[in-house]
Parts: sequence; structure tokens; C-alpha cells
Amino acid sequence: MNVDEKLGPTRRLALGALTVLMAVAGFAAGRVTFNPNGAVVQPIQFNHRKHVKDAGLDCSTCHQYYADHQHSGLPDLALCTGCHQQPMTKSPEEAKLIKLATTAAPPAFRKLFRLPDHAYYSHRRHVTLAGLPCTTCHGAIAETTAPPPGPLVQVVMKTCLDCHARRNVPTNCIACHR
Amino acid sequence: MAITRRSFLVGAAGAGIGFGLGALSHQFPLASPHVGPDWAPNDETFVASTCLLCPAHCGIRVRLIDGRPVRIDGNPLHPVSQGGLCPKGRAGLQLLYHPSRLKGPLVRVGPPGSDEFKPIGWNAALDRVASALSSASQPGGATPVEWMVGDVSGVCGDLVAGFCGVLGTTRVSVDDYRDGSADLLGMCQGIATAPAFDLAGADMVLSFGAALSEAWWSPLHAARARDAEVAGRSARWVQVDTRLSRTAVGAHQFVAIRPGTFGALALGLTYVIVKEGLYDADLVARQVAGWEDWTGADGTPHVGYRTLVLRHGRSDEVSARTGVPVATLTALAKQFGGARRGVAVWDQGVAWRSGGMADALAIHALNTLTGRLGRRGGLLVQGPMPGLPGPAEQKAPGAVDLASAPLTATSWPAAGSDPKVLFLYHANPVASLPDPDTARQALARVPLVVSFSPFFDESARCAHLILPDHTYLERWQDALAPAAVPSPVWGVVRPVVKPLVNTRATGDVILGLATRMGGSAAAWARWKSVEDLVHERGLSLAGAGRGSAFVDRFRQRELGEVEGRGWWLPHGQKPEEFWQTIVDSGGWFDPLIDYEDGASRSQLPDGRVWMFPAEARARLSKSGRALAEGFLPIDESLEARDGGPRDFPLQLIPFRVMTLASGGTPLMPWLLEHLGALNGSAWETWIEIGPETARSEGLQSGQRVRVESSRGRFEATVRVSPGAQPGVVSVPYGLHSRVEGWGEPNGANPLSAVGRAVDPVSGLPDWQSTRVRVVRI
Amino acid sequence: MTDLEIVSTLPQDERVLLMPLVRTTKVFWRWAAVMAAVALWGAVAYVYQLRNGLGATGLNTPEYWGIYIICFVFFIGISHAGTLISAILRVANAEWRRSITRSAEFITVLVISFGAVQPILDLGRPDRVLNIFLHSQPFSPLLWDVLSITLYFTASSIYLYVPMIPDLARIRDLGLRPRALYSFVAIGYHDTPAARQTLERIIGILAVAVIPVAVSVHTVIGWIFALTLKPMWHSAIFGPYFVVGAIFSGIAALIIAMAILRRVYHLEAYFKDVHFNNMGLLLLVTTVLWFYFTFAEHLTVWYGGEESELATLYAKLTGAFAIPFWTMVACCFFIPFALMARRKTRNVTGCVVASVAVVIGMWLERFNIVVPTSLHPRLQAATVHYTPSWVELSIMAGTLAGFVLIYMIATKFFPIVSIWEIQEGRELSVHEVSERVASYLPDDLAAVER
Amino acid sequence: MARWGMVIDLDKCNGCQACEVACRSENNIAVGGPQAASEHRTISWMQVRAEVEGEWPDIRSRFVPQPCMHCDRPPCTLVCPVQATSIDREGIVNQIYARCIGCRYCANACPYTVKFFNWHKPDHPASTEPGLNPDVSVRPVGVIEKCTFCSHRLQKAREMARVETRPLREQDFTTACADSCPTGAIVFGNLDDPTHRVAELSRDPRAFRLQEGLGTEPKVYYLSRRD
Repeated sequence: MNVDEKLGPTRRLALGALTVLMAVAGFAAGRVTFNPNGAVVQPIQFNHRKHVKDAGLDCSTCHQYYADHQHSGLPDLALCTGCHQQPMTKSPEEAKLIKLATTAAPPAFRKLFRLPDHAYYSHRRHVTLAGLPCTTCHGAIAETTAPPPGPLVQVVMKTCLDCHARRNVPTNCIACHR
Repeated sequence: MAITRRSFLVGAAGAGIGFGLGALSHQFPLASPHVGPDWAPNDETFVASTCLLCPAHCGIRVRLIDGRPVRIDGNPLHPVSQGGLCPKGRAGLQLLYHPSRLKGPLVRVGPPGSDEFKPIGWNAALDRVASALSSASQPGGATPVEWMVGDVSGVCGDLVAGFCGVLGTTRVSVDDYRDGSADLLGMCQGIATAPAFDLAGADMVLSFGAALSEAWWSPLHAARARDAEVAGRSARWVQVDTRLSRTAVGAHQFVAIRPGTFGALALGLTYVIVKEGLYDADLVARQVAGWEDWTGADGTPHVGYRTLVLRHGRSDEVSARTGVPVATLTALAKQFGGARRGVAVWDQGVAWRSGGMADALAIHALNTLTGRLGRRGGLLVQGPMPGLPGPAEQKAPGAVDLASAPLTATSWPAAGSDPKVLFLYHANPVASLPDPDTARQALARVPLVVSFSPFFDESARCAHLILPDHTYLERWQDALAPAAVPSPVWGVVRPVVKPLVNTRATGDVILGLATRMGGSAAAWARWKSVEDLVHERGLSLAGAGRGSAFVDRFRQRELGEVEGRGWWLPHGQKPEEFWQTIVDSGGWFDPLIDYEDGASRSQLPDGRVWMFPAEARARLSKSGRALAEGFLPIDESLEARDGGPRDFPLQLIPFRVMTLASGGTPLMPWLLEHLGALNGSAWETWIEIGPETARSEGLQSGQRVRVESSRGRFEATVRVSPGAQPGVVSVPYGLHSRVEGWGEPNGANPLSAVGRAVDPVSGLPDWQSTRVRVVRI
Repeated sequence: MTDLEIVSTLPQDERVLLMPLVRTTKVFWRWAAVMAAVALWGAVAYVYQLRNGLGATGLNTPEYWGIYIICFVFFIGISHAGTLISAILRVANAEWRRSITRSAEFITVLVISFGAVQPILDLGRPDRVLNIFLHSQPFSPLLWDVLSITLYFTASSIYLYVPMIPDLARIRDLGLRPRALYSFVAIGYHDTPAARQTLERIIGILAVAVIPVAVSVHTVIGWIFALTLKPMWHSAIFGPYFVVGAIFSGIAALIIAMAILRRVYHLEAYFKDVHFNNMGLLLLVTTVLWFYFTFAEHLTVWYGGEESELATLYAKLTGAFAIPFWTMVACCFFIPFALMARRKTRNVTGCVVASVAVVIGMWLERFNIVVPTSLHPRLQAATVHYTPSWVELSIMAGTLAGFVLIYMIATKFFPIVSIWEIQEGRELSVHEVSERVASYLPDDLAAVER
Repeated sequence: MARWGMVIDLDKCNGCQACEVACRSENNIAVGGPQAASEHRTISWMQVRAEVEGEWPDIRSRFVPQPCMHCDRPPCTLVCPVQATSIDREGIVNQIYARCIGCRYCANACPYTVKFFNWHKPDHPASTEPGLNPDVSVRPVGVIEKCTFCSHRLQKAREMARVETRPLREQDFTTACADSCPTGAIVFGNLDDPTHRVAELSRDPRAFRLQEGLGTEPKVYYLSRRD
């Protein structure tokens, strides 16, 4: 085995490390590619900034449940057509919206900020009772001009616990786990 | 460092393997936590309706989240169930969401015996049935149409009966729970209904094998009554039974008795009561006939019941026959005779046996003798409902009366010519008859079998057309409380959810068929739908001038008092408002009935109550059984009939479990997970035997066995239970049908060993006279 | 020159002891193939279990723990063969230890990893195993267990490795293949007297330090059971009882390994009858100790007479578990005691027979501790049974085969008997021992007085 | 601070098992099926067990419904290596399914055998998913689950009370089993609040607890005229 002889220990180590690195990268790529809960693709390239900042709409216009429900709610396209019955701009997305809204089964907006099933979160408790601003968990979603593929703020358990600790709110496992 | 070919290959191989593993990692159930794909407002609402899973018709309150039923609770306003609900009622959700529900009407395409069906439109299906009905009806003769009905409650039963009247057929068989008590009341008191035992008002309840906590007419009514206080102290419940049943566990005293000797015990109790003078002699002399010896109109002398009791009820003899110690017998008799409001209760456990009617008469005599008829805490008769309009109201002469149609299990298929069209409504004869092959052959002989089953069950597989019904959570109906409940209750069954699949209410199908047939049939079917019909009935209640929509218990008492003074406060100004209140609260009831006016004691012309009335004596003496002095049954040796104890050493007693009674259970896995509370059995038919029997037969818990009689056999799992009587094999009944697709129980039909024996006297099935042997497999 | 030629020319000790590294027989390959196949089958079974959940096992409610936990306790017990025995012998200056310590230490290091993997096989969510470190709960005996096993594994590995360095250096110097491996693991050691002295000092410290760690490992495993309220688990005796049982099974495993090595690598000259005799005596002592503890355990339960405890006890003595229980007593006491108590049967065959019995018996002991108690909870009729599924049995066979396979491979890369210690024994110890023995003897009084 | 507890009147229980089914419905407990039943793997957070004494014909029996006892000194929480189960300040012994590694140590430590393991992936056929209670998560395979005293109801009730700015009342929070009992045998409430019925009943002379001698201090009390 001549090749064996040529490779010095350093190069051999480098080769091994490279292989491990490639395998790790491959594993990650495989997991992402075949992830059943992949990137969130919305039917319409909704422009939050235009609606919230420019048009001055309230969050509850579309997310109508946030004040007194667990979920904040997502609008269906029928709600959009309340304003966009006729084209208001020349935006191709708007044209797409009007077209989609008239189909038999219009596609729905998909949830972007998602919690696993075993976590209980109530918008009423946090927004109405505790008075948290939306940005605490949703970040600068109001500034976006197109739907982001993933959440702007990664909320993990530590995020919740830190926030509770900062605000001196008790942390009890079953208050959020179910 | 330059990338050599070797390092590239090694790296690529590593990456490839890593990629594969990464992709595969999602295949394992241990992958990342499940994230709900969607959001929902999760709005919670509650809708009141009525449970149709058994004849008790308890009130239910369905919890809906965004319009989807997610839980069934009891309706706290319901006057009988008062917010309680049995496990079966709660499991109704599983019927609704069962994965094997038929998605729409089906028509057979394969040959008979095959399971090949294909979907068909509702209109095409109805056209086909209507044309078959029209061509089947021959001028002059009766239409050869037959119905088999499993549920005759409320408007649906009336629609079937009315439609049969329209079709001119009397061939209806009903698979119901008759226990012969209505028959008995008719003979003794001239009252054509089953008695209402006022359990809540009794200070002593002496139950002869009645499954009060399990499969009684209204187990919740009984459960509430057991813990009720009567005159400041809690009532005493005594259960006389052949096995330690759930009811026996819940009773204050359990008296073990040999199978088939309930009547003998009643005789023995009467003997002590007479000897101790604990009965109301004055009342008996005034109101009761047949107690003392008497001479008939034709001059023949008759022996009175008193004489018989004294001759045949001696404590030592009775004790020897029943296995109840003399001391227990005497104490029980003294307690019952001394109770101010004692009542003796019985059900199928007594009646469904050869000789059961005489036993029932002897038990009934206890109530008669102690003056418990037509008294609070005794034997009442349910107060009358206001007349409800409906499809069966104008009965043609000779029209079918569903109340007297016999039990399917014993008499179907009837002898004689086969029908041209057979409807199966809530009936599954292939599974519930002792012999599935006979049922299949009978179904195969009929040119058009129409099943309304929402599931692809054994009989639906033999049908030509399946027109699946809604579940009771998706349709309109009404439901009356069973006769065993003293006050009249009219529950509304309403759709709590839009039909999940393309099914249609059978009532609407019947109306549709009648309309299609035209002529008198179309004239009869004047309602748009069952909803229309229920609505009409509700409006008629608004005009009845009594009763109320369901209200809470304080208001119930208040209403009773107000009504007692002759006032009636309608809910709302208009009938529609009254109707709306009824729908919202779940139904209508009348809290005030005067039970002590004597009408519930006797409606015979002479106003007297008969003990062992003439008709019963005549029927008994014609029965061909060995009788003492004309009508008192003598304990026959069953061994002699079935080839002696050598071949069949054990006696078989089928019993009902709350969740198994009245079928449907195999479709509700929640119930099958908790079948036998007493021995932890689940998902299978078991037999209960005592430790002594287990030793003598060499059996152990958990073994699979075959139970064989001279008539047939079934398979089961052995449960050795200290609460089982030596020499007796008890088996739960009702786990015979199954639908593939979700949790299939290992069930068997004990009737295949029992056969279709009928007691010739009462016409009721004879389930408790079977001798069996148990063979290990 | 091939490796074989190099080794063939060496003096006796090195020639015999290095021969397995350079010559591999067909029999070896055959056995290795069989073991690899079984181990692979075990891996297949585990993948099946991963896909189907622990439902693939025969476990149920209340039989929550079964074969995996039995094997866990059993393997960790066997692991006491090496480090503990070798450390005790070293500390006690038992000269006959020289040829057996290495094989014993290998058993420890390999078996402990196979033992430690068992609870992970038993986890419902092996993907979350890191939670033990991320969210530790200091009161859980399971956490202590993870820590003590990790410590023991580390300590044993070092304790195996350090005394092996001179041999590895020698192999490196001989130029045996794979050279990279040997030059890497020999870490530049050169056998000078100073290096040797440092080495021996380190070994001395390690030998003392590893003993409490080994004791803690099995004590904590005993506590896993004893700290619950379960009948016949909740017992103060469990810590020492488990330690004694572990040493007991460890000695037995070591005897079996010695006998096999002696046979397959023709090491009769190194594993001599005296070694078996001495090990047999150790086995005898631990047999008696085991019996004493077992008796004490069961007596207290019987005397206490608590209802649920008695139910478990009688299930073992006369009930459903009578066969495993009395087999265990026979295997762990009567057979080894009868064989080891007599000088005549304390030969190689006798020792092996007794050891095989003890290993089987000790597996049954773990079974008798885990299963009868699980099936007799304080509240519930005992109608439940436990039958291990094919998955559990396959994984058990797979781990056992995996252990044997890796042990076999280890003997192909590392000398299974410490060469330098043998040589040291030949060169120094004879003199040292006679001096030491002389120091034990009574002094000449006249000389002292003068 | 509340201390939630339960009183079960065995003299009233008639073994109807409505509590078991109500609990299944409320807590999305998966159906095991005949296979699981034959393997003793059925999950039921509430179990009605029958105690039978004597021999035929002098035999008596009673039903003992058994949920998690929610011990004040729970043996299960101490042994958990990952803090997946713990007792909270109001005495509810919880189980965090997302944390649990499935070692089943807690199940072994529990003297009441009321912790259940998901041997298989819990099976909820697709058509039954709309009927699942959205307030309770569906458990994954390989974790322990147990009665939580319907703590999801407590979350909602407390939130509702805060919305209506009033204290939590007795009727606001009760468990599904207590709700469902047709004979009213199961009573739930705050053991430390003298106005709650459980507080009164737990001091009844008939009251006892299971395995009291173990010192686990269960918060489920039983009432029985029999010893």
C-alpha cells in the first residue's frame, strides 16, 4: 500500500476530521431536506410594513383573537377581500390574492411562530392580562415587507423562563406544559 | 493542502452516509416534537341533547370546540339523570368519529356472500327501494315487506310503525328489552304498561337479581336513588343474586341464591310475612283477589295464594332449595314486612327463564301483600304524557303495535313465506342470533335487503343496499324516559354537529320513500323531515298546559308546588319560545303526577288486584310443565333435560354488563378497555367461575375455553372469581358483533350455547336454563 | 521481515505473549464471525425497538424493568472482575497476580461500556438521554449512577492503560503493525529505571484510588433499587450486597476468561494451576459471603412479615419464581461451595464449572431481584407475567457477543498478559519476596536484645 | 396557596367506571386495544379496582377508584433524573412529557402503580382527531404519563378568574372524574380551604388514605364505613 506510506500522520488526521465534518454536514442537510415541518411558505407575499406602518391597521384587524383567546388567529383570504375586493394597487401579489380568494378552496396563511403541542400558551394571559407588547415574542414582524420563512424570534423554553424570571412571574411546569 | 482523489472520495462517502442518516432520522417515532400545523380559535360551546345508546335516554351536554364535539357530559337539568351519565354515554363520541363509519350509501355489486359494494347516490338508492316497494305491493294482499327494528324509541319507532301501516304489513320484529313486567301488570292490575319502581322513595329495596347498577332500565335513576335519604335515613338495598354482580357490590346486603329459585325465595319470604302477620291484612281483604281460597263463577273451588304459601313456603324447604340460610330468610322477611316503604324489584334475570313468569308473580305478590302498589316508594305507573302528534297517531285497525312485537333473537326468521323487501334498522341479526348461518340464509332468500346501519356490520354485509343512518349526535329525534321512571320525560335529540359523512337520517329516508311511492303513502308523509315532526311535537307540548322544559332541581321543586296548586307557568309567550326553551334545556318533563289516586294500583273493572290471576293460572297450566296445584312451578331438574350432570355439569347464566347491553359497544374502544370492573377483563368475552368450580374442572384464570351445551358452543377466557357461585358459569352477553377498522374485540355470542329456547308461558326467551360443560382449548 | 518472524525470534515471555498479536488462527476468525453476526443481529433488534417503541419488549405494567436492567446490573457486576480484583491484589502485593491483572482489567473496561449502554437501550426516549446532564436532578440515584459509572470507566481505562505502556513501548520498538497505533499509544515512553519508577508510583496511587470508586459503583446500583419503597427492594443491605455480588461474579468471569485464554493462546505456563487454585479460594470466600448476605436479606423480610414483602418473598421461595430462585441458590452457593471447598476439585476444570455456575447464578440473582418485586406491587393483584421478547433476548445476546468479540479483538492488539510485570517478577520479585517473607518471621531475639 | 386534593366515597361508588371513560375523553388517553390489554399495557389514569373479601356465599366487595394520589411526599419525583416529574407549589404532581426520557424509574418508585408508560406510539385514528381535547397534548411514544388532576382545567379556570377579576371559586376547578361521577362519590377541591367540601370530608371519621404507613402523604382520601 503505497498510498498508506505517503500520507503522514497529520494529513491522515486532517482527512479523518474532514470526513467527520462532511458526515455531520450531511446529517444536518438530510434532516433539513426531509423535515416534515420545513420552512413556512405563505400563499401571498403579505407586506406587514405596508399594512401596519403605512396603512396604520391594528394587529387585531387580522389577528382578531389575540385579546381573548389562546391563539392570536390568522386571517383567511376572505378577510383580505374585505378591503381588496377591487385592486387598490398595481401589486402582482394583490392580483394573485384576488384570484386566489375566488377559488373554491382558497389557501390559508400558515402559522409562522409555532409552539410544540405540549406547550400551552395563551395570548389572553400574556397580552391582555400581563400587557406584553407583540414585539416581545414576534420581534419586528411589523417591519417585514414579505413573509419570513421562519420565526424572527426563536422562542425556546429558556426564553420563556428568563422572561418570567425578569418579571418575577412564578414558573410552574404545568402552567405551560400539558 | 490539495484535495486528493482519496480525500474527496472519503469525504463524499461520509457526507452521503450522514445525509442518509439525517433523512432517516425523521422516520423514527423519536424525532422532533409534533408541532400543530394549524391554529384554531378553540371556542367552547355546550349543546344539550339526549343519549340514544340505551333505553334510559339520559340527558347529555356535549362540549364543542369550534363546533367539533370533544366531550359528552351529563345534562345537569335532566330530571332523571341529573347530570350523571354512564360510561357508555360518554363514549358516544367514538361512535361519531369511528374510522369505519360508512361514508355514504352503498349498493351490492358482488354476488351474495361477497363483500363487494360500490357507492351509490341517495336518489338512485331511494328510487330503487321505492320501486321495489311499489312492485312488491300486490292488490288485496298484505305487502310482503318486513322490518327488523332495534330501537323503537320516539318518533323513529312511530315512523316505522306508521310506514308499516301505509305498506300494510304487520311483519315487524323488535329487538327490545321486554322483561314481561308489562304483561304481568296487565294480568294482575289491568294496566298495560311496565311498572315504575319508585326507588328514590323507598326505604328498602329488595332486588331479585335486578341489574339496578348495570343494565337496568335507567341505571342512573337507580344510582341516584340508592344514596337518597328517605325520611331522614338512607335506604337499605338488598341484592339477591346468583353472582356477586356490580349491583350486589353496591348494595348494603348481598344474599347469594341458587339460579332459578327467585320465585321460591319470594314464596318463603311471603310465608314468614304471613306467619309473623307483617302484611296489611285489612288492605289485602279489601283490595286483593286470589289471596284467600275462592269459588269461581262456575262453582269450582280455587286454592288461594295464601293457602299455597302456607303449604309450600316453609322456611326449611325454601332454604334447602334456594341455598339462603333460614336465619337470613327470616331476617329479610321481617325487614321487608316491617319496612314502611319497601319495594321488591326484578327484571330479565327473573323473567328470561323457563318458569320465570310464575317467579315474577310470586315476587309481585310481595309488593301486593305489603300494600306497595300505587304508593310512593313502591310500585307506580309512569304518569301519562300529553298526546303527541305523529305518524302513528291514527292507527288503522289491525295495524302493527311495536310494543308487542316479539324479540328478534328468538322468533326471527318467522315461519312462512319470505318477504320481498326487508329493512334492518339498528338490527344486526347475523351477529345477535344464536346461529349466524341461519340468519345469513334467511337474508339471502330476500330479494331486497336494506340496511340502515352506519357501519359495515355482519348483517349489512348481507344486504343489497346500505343506507347509512346518522349517529344520534347528528340527527333529530325525540326520546321518552323508560316506563321504569315514574314521571314522564320527553327528551329532545338534536344534531350537535353537522353530519360528518354523507349519511341520512333513517326517518327522513322513510318520509322520502313514502313521498316517492305517491298516493296514500305520500299523504301520510306530510312532514318535511324528522326535524319538522319533532318540532310539531314540541309545539303540541307547549299547548298541553302542564309540565316544563328541563330546569334545575330547586326550580323543579318550585314548579311542582306551583303546579300542585293548579297553576302553570309556560316558558315564553309563544309556543315557538316554549319550543326553543325545550331545545336549549334538552327536553320537557312534568314534575307533578298524583300517583296515589288508585289508578296506578288497579284498572281492572272490579278495582281489585289479582294475585296469580286467572289468566296466568290458565297459561301456566297449559304450559305443559310440572306444576304444583295447577300453577305453582316446581323446580324441574335441568340435568334431566340436558342429558344429566355427567355430560353438562355446570349451569350457564348470561348476564348483562352496563357497557355491553344494547349493542354498539364493540364500536367504542373506550368501553372495551374497561369491560369488567370486577375482574379487570377487557376486550374479550369471559366466563366467571368460582374457585371451587375452577378446581373441579381444572381451569385457571386466563385460559381459553370452549363452553358447550347440547345446543351449541362459544369460546371465552376463564376468570376465576370468588364472587361466582359453585357449579355456575356466568357469561357477559353483548360482545358478539364487530366492525373491522378499530380495535376488534375477541368476543363471542353466548346465545349460541343458549339457543333460541322460549318460555311457552311468557313468550320470553329462556336464557337461564342451559347446562354446559367447559372444555379447554 | 514479517511481524511473525520478528516475534518468533524473541525470548520466551515475549514470544509467547506477543504471538496472539501476529498470528491469527482460522478458529479465531470463525468465532469472530459468529460473534459479529450475533452482535449485528442485536443491532438489528435495537433498530426494530427504536422504530416500534419499547412495546417491542415483553415489559408491561407493572413490570417496568426487565432484561436490560438485569443485564445492566449483571454486566456492571462482572466489570468488578478486573479493576477491583487487580487493584486489591496489587495493593496486597500478591505476587501471583502478575499474569492475570491485564486480562482482568480488559474485562472491566469492555464490560462496563456494554453494561452502561444497557439503561440507554432501556430508555423510552434514547434521543433525550442528554437531558440527564442538561436537566440533572441531584436527588436521583440514577444521576449518581451515571456519574459513578463514568468515573469508574475513566479510572479503569487509565488503570488498564498506564500499566500497559511499557509493553506498548516494547511493541513499538519491535516495529509491529499497525505501527502508527503503537507509536501513538506508547506516548514516547522509554523504559528507563526512572520512568519505570514513576510508572509504578502512578500505578500504586491508581490501585488505591480505584477501589472506593469500584465500591461506589455497585453500591449506587444497589441504591437504585433500595431507594424505592418497593417490597424487597427497600433494604439497607443492598449496597454491600451488590458489591459482594459484583466481586463474586467478577471473579467467576475472570476465571472463565483465564481458562479460555490459557487454552486458545497456549498460556499454560502463565495461567498455572496455582492461579486457578488461588482464584478458586477467592471464589470460595465470596460464595460464603454471598450466601450470608442472601440469607440475611431474606431472613429479615420473612421475620418482618409485612404483607406485600411476604408476597414477593413467597413468590420466590415457593411461587412462580421458585425455579429461578432455587437454581440461583444452587448455582451461586451449593455448586461453587462444593467444588471450591475441596483442594481436589479446585483445579482448572473445577474452577471453570463453578464459575460458569456462578455467572449463570448471578444473572439469575439480578433476575430474582428485578422481576418478582416488579410483579408484586403494593396495590394490584399479581396476575401479570413477564416473558422477555425476541428483541430483548436478541439485544442481550448481541451485547454479550459484542463484548466477546471486542475482547477477542483486544487480545489481537494488546498483550493479554503483562510482559514487563512477568519479567519484573522474574528479575526482582523472587529476591524481594524472600526478603519480605523474612521480614514477617520473628526476629532472632538474641540479636534484638543485643 | 391552594392544596388540591380529592375525596372518594367508597360507600357511594358503584363501580360504573364513568370516571375512567370521562378521564380518557378529557385527557386524550390513547386506546390500547386487545393486544395492549392482553399484555397489561392499557393506560388508564383513573382505575376502578375491585377489592373482594371472603368466600362464597359470604362474600363482600367494594370498588376503589384510583387516580394518582398526588402525594405530598411523592416517591416518584425524587428519583427522576431529569426533573420530568415534580410536585408544584399547589401539590399537583406533574409529568412533563417533553422532558421525560422514559427510564420508568418513577413508575417503579410509585407504590400505587398509577404511572403509565407509552410502550407504543399512542394510536389516535385520523377520524378521531377532531374529538381530541385541544387543552391536553397527545403524548409521544416512550414517555410516562399520569393523572394530572386535570391541571389544564386549573390553567383555564385561573385565567378566567383573572379576566373576571375575582378569586378562584370552588366550582371553577374540578377534575373530569369528579365531574362525571353519577353518584357524587368523587369530590375535588382545596384541602386547605375550610369552605371547600373536600376539606370537611377529608376530616370525616370514615376517611383514610391508601398505604398511609409509607409516609407518602397522599392527597386522595377515601371514605368508607368499612375499615
